[in-house]
Formats: sequence, structure tokens, C-alpha cells
Amino acid sequence: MYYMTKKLIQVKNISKQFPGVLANDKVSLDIEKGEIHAIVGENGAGKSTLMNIIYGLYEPTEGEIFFEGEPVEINSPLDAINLGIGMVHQHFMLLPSFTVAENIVLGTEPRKNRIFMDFKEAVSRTEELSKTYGLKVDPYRKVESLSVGIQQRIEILKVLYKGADILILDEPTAVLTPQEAEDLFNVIRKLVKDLGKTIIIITHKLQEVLAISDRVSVMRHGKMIGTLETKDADEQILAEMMVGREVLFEKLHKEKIPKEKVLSVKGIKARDNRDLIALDQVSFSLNAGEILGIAGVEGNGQSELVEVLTGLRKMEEGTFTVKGIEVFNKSPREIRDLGIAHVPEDRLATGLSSEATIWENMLMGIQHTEPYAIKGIHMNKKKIMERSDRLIEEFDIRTPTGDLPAGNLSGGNMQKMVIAREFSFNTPILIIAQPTRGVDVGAIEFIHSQIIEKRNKGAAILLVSADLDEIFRLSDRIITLYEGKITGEFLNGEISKKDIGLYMTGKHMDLAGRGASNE
Amino acid sequence: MNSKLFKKDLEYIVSLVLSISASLLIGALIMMANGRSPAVGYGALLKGAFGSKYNMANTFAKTVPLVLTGLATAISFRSGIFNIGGEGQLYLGAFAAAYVGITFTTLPKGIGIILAIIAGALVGGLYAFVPGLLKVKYKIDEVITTIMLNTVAVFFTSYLVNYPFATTRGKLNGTEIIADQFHLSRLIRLSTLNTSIFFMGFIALLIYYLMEKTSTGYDFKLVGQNSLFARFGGINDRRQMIIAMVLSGALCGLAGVFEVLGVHYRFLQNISPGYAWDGMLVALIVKNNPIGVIIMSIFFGALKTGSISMENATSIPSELVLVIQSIIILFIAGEAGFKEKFKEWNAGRKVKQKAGERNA
Amino acid sequence: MQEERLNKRQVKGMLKQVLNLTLIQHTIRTATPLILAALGGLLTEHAGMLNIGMEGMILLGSFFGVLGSYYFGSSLAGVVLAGLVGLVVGLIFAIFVIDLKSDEFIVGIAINIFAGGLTVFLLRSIFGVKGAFSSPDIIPLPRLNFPGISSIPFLNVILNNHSIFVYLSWIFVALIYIYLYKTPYGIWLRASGEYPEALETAGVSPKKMKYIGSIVCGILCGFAGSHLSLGYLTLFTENMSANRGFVALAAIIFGTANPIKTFAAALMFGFFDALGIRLQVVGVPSQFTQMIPYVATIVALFILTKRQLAKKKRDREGAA
Amino acid sequence: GQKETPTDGENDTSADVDEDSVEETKVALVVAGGLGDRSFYDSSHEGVEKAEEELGIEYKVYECRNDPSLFTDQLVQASEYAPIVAIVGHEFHDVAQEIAEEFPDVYYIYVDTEIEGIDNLIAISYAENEGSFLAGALAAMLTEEDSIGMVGGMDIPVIRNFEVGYKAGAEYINPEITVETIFAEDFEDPAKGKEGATALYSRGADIVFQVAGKTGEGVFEAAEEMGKYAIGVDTDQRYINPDVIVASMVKKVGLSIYDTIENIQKGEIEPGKVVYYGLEQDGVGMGYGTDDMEQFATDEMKAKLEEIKEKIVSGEIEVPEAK
Ligand SMILES: Nc1ncnc2c1ncn2[C@@H]1O[C@H](COP(=O)(O)OP(=O)(O)OP(=O)(O)O)[C@@H](O)[C@H]1O
Ligand SMILES: Nc1ncnc2c1ncn2[C@@H]1O[C@H](COP(=O)(O)OP(=O)(O)OP(=O)(O)O)[C@@H](O)[C@H]1O
Ligand SMILES: [Mg+2]
Ligand SMILES: [Mg+2]
Repeated sequence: MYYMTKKLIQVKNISKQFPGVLANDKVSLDIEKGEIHAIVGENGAGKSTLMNIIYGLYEPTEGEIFFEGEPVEINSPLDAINLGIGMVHQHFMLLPSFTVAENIVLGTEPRKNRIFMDFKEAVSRTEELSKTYGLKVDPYRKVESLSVGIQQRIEILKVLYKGADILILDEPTAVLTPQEAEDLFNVIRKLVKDLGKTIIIITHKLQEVLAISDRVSVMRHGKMIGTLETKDADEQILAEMMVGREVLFEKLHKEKIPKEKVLSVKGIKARDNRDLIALDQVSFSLNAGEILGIAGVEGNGQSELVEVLTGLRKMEEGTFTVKGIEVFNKSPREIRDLGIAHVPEDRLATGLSSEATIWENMLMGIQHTEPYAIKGIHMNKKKIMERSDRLIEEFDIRTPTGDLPAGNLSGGNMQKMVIAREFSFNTPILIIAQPTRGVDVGAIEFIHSQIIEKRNKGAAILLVSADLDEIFRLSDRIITLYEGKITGEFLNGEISKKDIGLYMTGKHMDLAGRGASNE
Repeated sequence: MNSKLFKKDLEYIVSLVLSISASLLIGALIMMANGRSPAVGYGALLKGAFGSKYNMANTFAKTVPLVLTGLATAISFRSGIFNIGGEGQLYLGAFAAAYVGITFTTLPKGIGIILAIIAGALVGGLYAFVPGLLKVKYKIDEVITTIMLNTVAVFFTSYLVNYPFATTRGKLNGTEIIADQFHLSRLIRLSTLNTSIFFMGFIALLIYYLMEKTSTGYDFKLVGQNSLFARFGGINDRRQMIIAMVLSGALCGLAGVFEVLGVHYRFLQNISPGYAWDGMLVALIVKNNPIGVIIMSIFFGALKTGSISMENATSIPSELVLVIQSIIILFIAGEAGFKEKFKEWNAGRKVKQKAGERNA
Repeated sequence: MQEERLNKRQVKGMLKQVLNLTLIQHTIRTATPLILAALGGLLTEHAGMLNIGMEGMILLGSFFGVLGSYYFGSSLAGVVLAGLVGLVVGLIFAIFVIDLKSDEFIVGIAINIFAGGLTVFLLRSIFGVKGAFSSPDIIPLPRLNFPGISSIPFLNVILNNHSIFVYLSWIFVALIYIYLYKTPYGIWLRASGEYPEALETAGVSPKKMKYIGSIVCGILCGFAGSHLSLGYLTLFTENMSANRGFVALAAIIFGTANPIKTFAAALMFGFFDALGIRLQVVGVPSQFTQMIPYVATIVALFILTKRQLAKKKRDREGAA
Repeated sequence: GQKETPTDGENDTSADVDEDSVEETKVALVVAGGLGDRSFYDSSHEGVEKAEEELGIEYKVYECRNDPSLFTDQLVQASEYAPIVAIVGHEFHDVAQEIAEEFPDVYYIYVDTEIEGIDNLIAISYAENEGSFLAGALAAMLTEEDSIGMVGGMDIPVIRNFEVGYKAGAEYINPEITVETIFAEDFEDPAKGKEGATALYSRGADIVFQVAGKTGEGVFEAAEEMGKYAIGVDTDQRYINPDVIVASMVKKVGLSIYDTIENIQKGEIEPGKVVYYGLEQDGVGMGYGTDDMEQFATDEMKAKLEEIKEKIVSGEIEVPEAK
């Protein structure tokens, strides 16, 4: 090469054909040394695919990659690692039954006598890294027992352990609390400034793009739409580039609805999967026509609360009443029949079957009822398909036909499918967890408007989200959960995002204490 | 929309046919290496399986236990619980039928046969209920318990027919012959094909309907695909699993019943040469599709009758047939993989071609 | 009173007849082929593949063990040949299951059918016999005697004079334990079964690990077979694997694929087999004595699980 | 031609046979298991082989490999192939009767059964208990420990018939003798046979009689390893290991099949009857191997056995029979 270049990675005309889907269509991208480069795009735009190609996980159908000006063949992650590329994947790549230290050193373990794993060394290296970057982890803990926030940290430590100079972060903040996201950004800035690393970050949160990146590239339908300097961009511009039309960040219209208590929870106590107390004396009530947001750092009992209320987890003490009917450890079937629908936090694990077709997924819960089951036995395929096709249309689920396996859908469309199904039951109560996790802006807008519409029609909605913006945007009332206990209850507008964080982390006691001492 | 799906089915059938052809070709090579003529060999095989009414009857006679145990496998595997204990359930079901047939000798024909069928299904189902319960209640792996229970059933029935229920006529390790009115009539002279094939057809239809057309079939399938999702959606996944297991056991029990009522007219110590295993294989090959089970059972039945004729007619040893059969199975199992590899290779070639065009 | 005591004495006498050192010897001998095969099978189990083709792999090992020993006049040659054949079959299993994404059940069953057919076919075409082949020219595996312990009566009976694979199997248990839990390669193998994508993104090919697991399984099953036909016995008969592959599979599941627990499970199986044969002599019908290992496995599983559940409950109540 | 009018005279039948033997008489041998057991089935095979050599017949073997779904098929195919079908295995009990009625022109020689009254079926029954009586007597004379054993394949009537005879024979010589039996419940697992025999030897027995097919191969190995002795079964098995197999209880399946084929050819048979092959008919007996083998049974012992045999034949000794 005759000229010096800042260009670290150049992707030229990369295409990737999956059976039936052209995920990348002649995509080109330049990454400069020392920059933070954001990539945005709707669900299924092909961002992850592109990154997986750079990381050697997918073989491109055509196209070339240049590294420091030289053409390279990246045939496996090992090649990428050897080029100094590290990647944090959209889905965790952690071994649940292994310890944190084992996960971090996986692939390049420190050794004793060349063949034995050196656990001590692995632990001390983990501790060292953890200190250097301020990412606290317990090296001895098994990953399966850790919260997603911690798991995200481990993923980043893994990459740093391998000494990567280029870090690809695919939606690292999707499951983080604002505070955790902020911490992560600090680490990222430090990595770039102090250590000269290069970062590629994918996110659906446009504020984050604006806050952290130097440049941003936008993808749509497998094509690269363009790259711009972040200072020249704003949310509106990016959103338009992403969806190819104007996106209106409308203020959501909330109607006043007469209050009627439909769900009241009294003194619930329950345990988590590790048999530790996850909910302790939780009591609250929910009215028709309101959205009650549950704010909390993940792992503080939100998941367990939702599971208890939907019959997926047993409670030890307490009870709740649905429109006056008392519930203690009833089955999900019985609870559904009382009029509770549920959008679960983990759509892949709980909310759908990826092997089953879309129409089969849409059928769950009403498969034994008329007119979809004639006399409760014979499936009425015609009626079932009609309903499924109607929902696909209403909820703008992007699929050629309802006869395809749900696993073929992109994450955002899967989420829309789950929401479509649960909303279609028209229950008086909806329990909605993480409705927009990993979902693109266009879809977020759509889902939010659907939730509000439900509320305006008089449904009582319990909303659990790790995304504080979402909580504040949708809720009428907010309660905070910390270590299984309710630490505060507020009407929306009563408290700032910043202050609520103190309730979510149990530091409100300090606040109260400080307040007291001030007096 | 539907043409797309049809295309997929067609593709599957084409690649299945290709796989079978490829393995038959390998079989032909093996025969040639052994100095035999594949034309003569396969000719004899085909003739043996379908050459006459009698041969066809034999082929179909072989499908009865295969279809029933195959459907049993399909139903349990589809529901996410693995019943490997079909052999044991079959033995106990067969014994139960024989017991009815030698005890209630005064019952009229119809009632007697129905009673024997119910008894066999019940006993088979109950024997499957135990591992099902252990699985659902205590999370004890059903694969290991059902394998163990197979051996237990074989030994237990062996005890029964050698001591309390041993026949007093002839040196035979079996029960007495069941009363005349329990015998299902034979359909073709010299062949063991009997009216149980109609029962089988009826049961297969019923199971097909249950699995593919009813809400309960949907429940089974979704429990098998993602039991958490099923529970979330209001299905009692544990109960469903136990029901699937019991149903599966009952079908295996029925396979045993028909061996007694239609073929041997008594319980014999080694009544099954491993029908349940063959049935499992059949179901796995067609990915637990009930219609597929029937078609594949006929194929396997034909292979079995045909290979016997081939051995007798050409002196190609039957072991060689086993070798060829295992290769056929392997190729069918690899069908999807071969297809994918071929597509990848083809795609790669196209891209290279394109690149070549660009360069030129 | 008098009578009862007599009965007790009788029972004691029976127990004495049943429980003696030969029981332990028998246990060890019966367990060895199971241990070898199960050690192989647990590797594929860790790599995420259930191998029910072990039965066929053992049978092939038995045949080729005899073939090698007979033709080369050396038991080592037999073992090597059996191991090689195991390797090839393990490789075939891997190609179909990993690369062609075939159902592992089907591939396993196909291997079993294949082995049953091929061994009989070769028996006839190579040795010209059917059913069984034995010959003084089949050189058996050596037996080991440790002079050091021959003076200690108990240990002498139990530990001395076993075929070499008996001792090797114990060493393999330790080696495989160390491999799985103390080396990076073991971690990779386990990772390849638990979450292959995680391993792949860490720069190690999970496919390679699965191949290694499958091939080593084939080799160990080949060894198990050659032990059966050259160490335990000195002959080959059709179907002589006699369901040992399935029992080994049960031992793996029972031992949760942990080499030490699987070893214990295989020993338990051997013990109940030995006990069964001895109980016949005191008058229990053979159909029931032969049932014992199988019933015992289920009962043991049940008790273990119940105990675990109870312990969990106790822990919880302790915590609360 | 099937379903012709049944022939009722011997002349007709023999005429039929003569017609066929213008070229060569064909014989089909149908076995329930498979050849290669070095005992029962192989012995029957020897019979047809001998018939091929000496009577000039042509034969084909139909193996059912212990698969009951093949019994009928193979028997039908065999009946269509040959006018004389030899059936070997008690498993055919029902099937043989059924098919024999369907093919009235075919002669069936059914070994190991006592079926009577079917015109074209000649049943051959062996007095295993009588032969085993001699084996037991010999074992009792040879043992130095006054303790002998037996390993049976399965606890089934045929095998139990060996057991009772064996025990009675041993007790005839020495009423105080210990005789223990272990059933492997498997005819194809030599390892199990070895363990069974080892258990018997270590309990004090020094001679073990094997009646267990391939499982029995393990008995011989155990004997060799423990420096003890074994008795073979069905064929003269001494050749397998002449150092430890002291003798065999021979069931002359081959001989009886050969005889019967010959008789059919000569037209000298009484159809529908059971032919007993006991000691009297020389259908069972003891085999001591060939002359070049070391003889464990001394001449006196052989003489004693001869004496016992006479007594059994004359009815002086009554040998028990298993149910
Ligand atoms: N392994 C695969 N096989 C088949 N299709 C795939 C595969 N991976 C991705 N796709 C399809 O390729 C397209 C691009 O997917 P990709 O995951 O790259 O999107 P994305 O931009 O990362 O979306 P998201 O924001 O939801 O993560 C989608 O239509 C997706 O369904
Ligand atoms: N026991 C084993 N099990 C699985 N894979 C193994 C084993 N031994 C070696 N390998 C494979 O061989 C490759 C080379 O091994 P390894 O990395 O230890 O070599 P090395 O260069 O000697 O390493 P080091 O420098 O750490 O000693 C590894 O990628 C691994 O996949
Ligand atoms: Mg995606
Ligand atoms: Mg993505």
C-alpha cells in the first residue's frame, strides 16, 4: 500500500444470502482507528449479520474485507481474534454452568505445565481486569446464577481479556439499566481514549448513539444507507434514514378513565430459581385504565413477580385477587381464565415456540375454544388462519405468510407477534414485561401506541421494564422494587429519573437519612 | 403461499428418494464386490416384497406392529418425552391379551376381542405411566427408566410363561392357546396377515387425526417444542406429557395384543424381535409424522420380507441385507444434511462463477 | 422364638453364601466393559450427542479384536485394530451427526444394525464359520499380577490377576476426569455440548471438539469390545455385546456423565449382576435374579432423587 | 400345485417322492435360530449335509434368526422349495402344524416336538433327560469335590428337561452330591455364561454341564481358566477344548434327520407318529471326542454308563421328566 490510511477495517460489497433472505446486500463500511462507530437500523436490517461476517462467524456470499488496507479472509472467529477483533454478541455467549473466570478465559486459558488449566491464574487475571476497567464480577460464581447486567459485564471482560483492539458491541445496552448503560459508556470512552481501542456499537437507542459515537452508519433492508458524523445527526434524521420515511415522535395521548380496582396484591412472598427469597411482602393494587410501571434494576424480583401473577411460579405466602376472586397458586390456565394476559420478558424462552408456525403461535391459549376448535376438539383451520392473518396485518408483522416457523421472524417481529396474540384476548388485565427489548424505533413507537390504546380502552396494565424511559413514557403510576421489596410508589411526574434510581438501588434510605440529618 | 410449502414437501420427497437410491447403489456395489448380481438380488427383493398377493400380504403383515410402535414413538417424542420402553410395553400388552384369551373363554367373539384389546392397551399404558410419572414428578430421566423397564418386562413375562401360565401341551415357552373366538381371522392363505390390519388402519387414522387435526394434538406438539411456552399459554404440560406417555405405552401394548390375537394365538416368550425399536426408527426417520410412519413402515416391511426372499432365492446372505439396510437408514438420516451441503456447494459455485464473469 | 432364630441363622447362612470375595471379583469383571464404553459415551454426552451406537461399536471392537489377535498373533494388534475400527465408526457417527445434522438416534441405530450384519458376514467370509469363533491362535490379553499385594489375602483376590483392561479402565477414569475438569480441552469439550456458539465465538471450533469426543468414544468402545473378546473371554460370538452398550448408556445417565459417578454406576450394575447370579443358587427364580440390576437402577435413581429433593427442602428450611 | 386333494395312501406319497427324485430330492432345513451355535442347529445341519453326500439330495437352509415374525414365511418358502422339510426348534410348535396342513404333499420332519396325528408330519422327540442322566452320572463319577453344576441358557421346559435328568443321574451315583444350576437367561452372552460357571466353580463344583448355546462357550473358558472341567451339549463338543471338556451329552439331531430322510425315500415311515430318540434308539448319548484326545472317562466309567443305559432302556431306572 502506498498511502497511509486510518482505515482499520474496510468492508466492500459484502452480501449475505440466507435461505429466502438477502440479509446483506452489497454492504460497504469503513471503520477508522480509534473511533466509536455506531450502527443503527430496524430489526432485521442486517446489522448483526454484517458484524458476524466481520467476526468470521458467517461466510459472506460475496464481497471482500480489508484489514489495515490488506485483503483478509476471516474464516473463523479465531482469525478475527488474531486480527485483534473482539465481539460482544446480541445474545449472550456464556456457558451457564461454568464460572465467571472460566467463561472469561474460554479459548485462551492460562495453563500449568502446558496442558492443565490454571484456575488460580484465570481467577487472578479476571480480578485484575475487573479492577482495571471497573467492571465488578465474582470470578467464582457460576454464570447461571447471575443477572443479565453482570452477564453483559462478563461478555465485555471476555473480549478485553483476549486483548482485542477492535470491539464490536451488538446491542450491549438492550438489557442494561440507565445507570449500567452509563457505566458501560464510561468504560467505552476510557477504552478509546486511554487505550486507543476502536469500537463498533449497535444500538436501537438513538440518544445513546448521539451520546457516545463519533460516526454513525444506518442500514435498512440489508443495504447500507449511509454514514454520517454524529455531530451532523439528530434523532429525527437517523430515524428517517432507518425506516425510510418520517417518524413522528408523537406525544402519547392518555385519556382519563374512571378508576376501578381490578387487581390487588397482598403480601406476596416467593423464591427464585436458586431458592432464595425473591419477593418479600409485596403488596400493591392496579386499577382499570391505568398503567402501573414497575421500575427496578434487573434481578430484584420483577421477573418473579410477573411469574407469580401469571401462575408460572408458586408463592409461599400472600395472595392476590382479580376482580374480587382470590388467587393462591392457581395454574396459568385458571389465571388466564380470570382475565389476565401476559407478554413475557423472554419471548424466545416463554413467549413462543420458534419451531411452530406463526399461526400456531397465535393460537396458543384459545386452541380449545370456539370457533377455533369445533366442540373444543377439531381445529378449525379456516377460522384460525383468518384470525392469524388479521393479526399479522393489524400488527404489521413482516412475514410472507403465517405458515412459516416463528423462528424465521426477526426479534422485533417476534415481539409484535407475541403482543398481537396477548392483546387480541381483550382481557381486563395485561401484564407486560420488557415489551420493546431489542426492538427498533419504528416498532417501539407502534408497540407503545398499542399499549396506550389498550389503557385508553380501560385495561389495567402492569408494565415491567428495565428501560426507565419506557416506564416514564407510559406509566401513570410507578413503583420501585429493590431486593424483592417495594421501596417507593409515585405518580408519574412526582419524581425525576435520577431520583427514582436511588429507590431502585436501595439508596433512598441514605437519601432519607441525609434528609433527616440535614434537618 | 401454499405452493411454497408444496415445493418444500416435494423437495423432501425428492431428496429422500435420492438418498434411498444412493444407498441402494452402494448396496449394489457391495453385492458386486461379493460376486453377486445386484439385478438378481434386487429383483428377488422386489419380487419377495410385492411379487404376488401372498408376498404383498406378508409385507403388510409386517407393518402392523411397526405402524403401532412407530406412532407410539411419534406421539411421545413429539410431546418431548422419550418413550424407549415400547418393547416392554409390547410384551406386557401381549401377555395381557393372552391372559384374557385364556381366561374368559366363554365370552362372545366381539366382546372378547375388545376386552383383550382394552386389557393390552391398559397394561401397556400403565407400564408407561410409571416412567412418565417419575419423569414429571421427580425429573428422573425417562430414557434410562424405560430402557431398564424393557428388560424387566421381558424377564417378568418369561417367568409367567414358564411357571404360573406355562402351557401344558408341547415343549413351548408360552401360554396356552387363546380361545377360538379371540383369533383374528387370516386374510390371505399362508400369510399371517389378519384383520388386525384393519384395526391398525383405524387406530392410525385416529392417531393421525388426534395429532394433526385436534387441539389436543396441538397441545402435545407445543409441549414438545417448548414446554415453558405451553405452560405459559395455559396447557398443563406435565399432565400432557404423562398422557402422551400413557398413550404411547397403550399403542405399544396394542402392537403386542395383535401379535397374540392375530399371529401367534398365544403369548410366546420371545414374541417380539424388537418391533418397538424398528418402530422408533421408522418414526425418527419421518420426523414423527403419522402419515410418514405408515409409509415408512410399509417400506421397512417390504425390506424385511423382500430381504428374506432375496436371501433364499439368491443366497445373498441376510447379513449383507442388514448392512445394506443400515446404509439406507444412514443415508435417509443424512438426507437433510446432504441437501444442505449440496446447496452450499452449488451456491459457492454460482458466486465463483459470478466473480469469474466480473473479472472477465 | 426358637424358630425365628433358626430363620435368622438360615438367612445369615444364605448371605454368607452370596456375599463373598468372588462377588467383588465378578463385579469388577462385569463392570469393566461397561466402564470402558461408558467413558467413551460420556464424552459424546458432554459434547451434546447421545450415542446409542455404542452397542454396535462394542460388537465391532469384539470382532476386530479377535481378528487382529488371530492374524497378527498379538493381542496388542487386536486391541489396536479394534481401536482403529472404533475410530472409523466414531468418525462416521460424527460426520453424520455433526456435519450432516442427522438425528443421533437414527445414526446410532444404523450403526448397531450395521455392526450386527457386518460382524456375522465377516465371520463367515473370513473365518468360514457362523455363530462363534474360538481358536487357540487368538492370543488373549495379558493378566496382571502385582507381587507386592499377593501376600495380602483380601487385596490379592480382588486386585490381582485381572485382564490388563481392568486396570486400564481405572486409569482411564482418572485420565478422563482430569481431561474433562482440569484441562482447557475438557472445558472446550463440555462447552461444545452446552453452548457451541459460545465456544465458537471464543475462537475454538466446537465441531472439532465434537469430532474428538465422538472419535474417542469410538476408540473406547472398540477397546471395550476387544476387552470382551480378548480379555474377558477369548472368542467371538455373534451379538456378544449383549446389550452392554445400552447398559453403559444407562450408567452414563445415572452418573450424570461424570466419570467417577459413571464408574460407580457401572460398578453398581456389575455388583447387582453378580448378586443376581448368586441369588439363583439360593433358590430365587432366575428371571427375577436377572431382573435385579435393572430394577435396582430404577430404585437407586428414585432414592437418589428423593434424597436430593429432601436435601433441597432441608436447606431451604434451614435458610428460612 | 397346492390344495390338491389330500393323498391318503402311502403309495401315492412315495410315488410323489419318486417323481421328484427323478432328478434329485430336495430338502429344506428350517431353523428357528441361526447356524453356528456349534450345537443344536449345527447338528441338524450335519444331518442334511450327510444326506446330501450319501443320499444325493439337494438342500437349502432357512434361518429365522429367532424372529417369530419369520417363522411362517420361512416355513412356507421352504415348503414351496422342497418336498421334505426339516423343522428344528420347539418355537415352531404352532406354525408347523398350521403349514403342514396347507402343504399335504410335503413331508415335515419336525425335531424336538411331540405333535401327533398330522399325516405328513413326523415328530422327533429326544429324551434329553435320559442323555443328561448319563452326563450327570459321569460328572458324579469324575468329581473330586462331590459337587457339580450346570449352566442353562434359559429357564424353559426344554432346558429343564436336561436339568432333571442331569441331577437324577448324579444322585444315582452319589445321593449326597451337590448339584447346582444357574440360568443365564440368555443364549447369546458367553460372558454371562463364564460368570455363571465361575460362580459355580468357586462354590466348589469342579464339573459344569453347559446347556446354553453360545452362552455355553463362556462355560468352557471359565473351566480352562479355573482349572476345572465342563461337559458339552448337543454335539460332541470336545473338539472345542479337549483339555477341559471331558465329554458331551449328544443329541443326535443330525442323525435322526438323516435317518428320517432316508426312510422317506425308502417309503418306510409311519406318518403322524412321534419318533422317540432316547437312549434305546441311540438318539441321545455320550460323546467322548476322537481317539487322539485324552480320555477323562475311564473304561470302567464308560462301562458303568453302559450299564446304566441298559437299565434305563429296560425301565429299571426311571428317569424323571420336566414339565
Ligand atoms: N442464521 C440465519 N438464517 C436465516 N436467516 C437469518 C439468519 N440470521 C439472520 N437472518 C435473517 O437475516 C436478516 C438480518 O438479520 P440480522 O440479525 O442481521 O438483523 P439485525 O439488523 O441485527 O436485527 P436486530 O436489530 O433485530 O438484531 C433477518 O431477516 C433475519 O431474519
Ligand atoms: N486432549 C485434547 N482434547 C481436545 N483437543 C485437543 C487436545 N489436545 C490438543 N487438542 C487440539 O490441538 C490444538 C493444539 O493444542 P494446543 O493449543 O494445546 O497446542 P500448543 O500450541 O502446544 O499450545 P500451548 O502453547 O498452550 O502448549 C488445540 O487447538 C486443540 O483443539
Ligand atoms: Mg436479529
Ligand atoms: Mg442484531
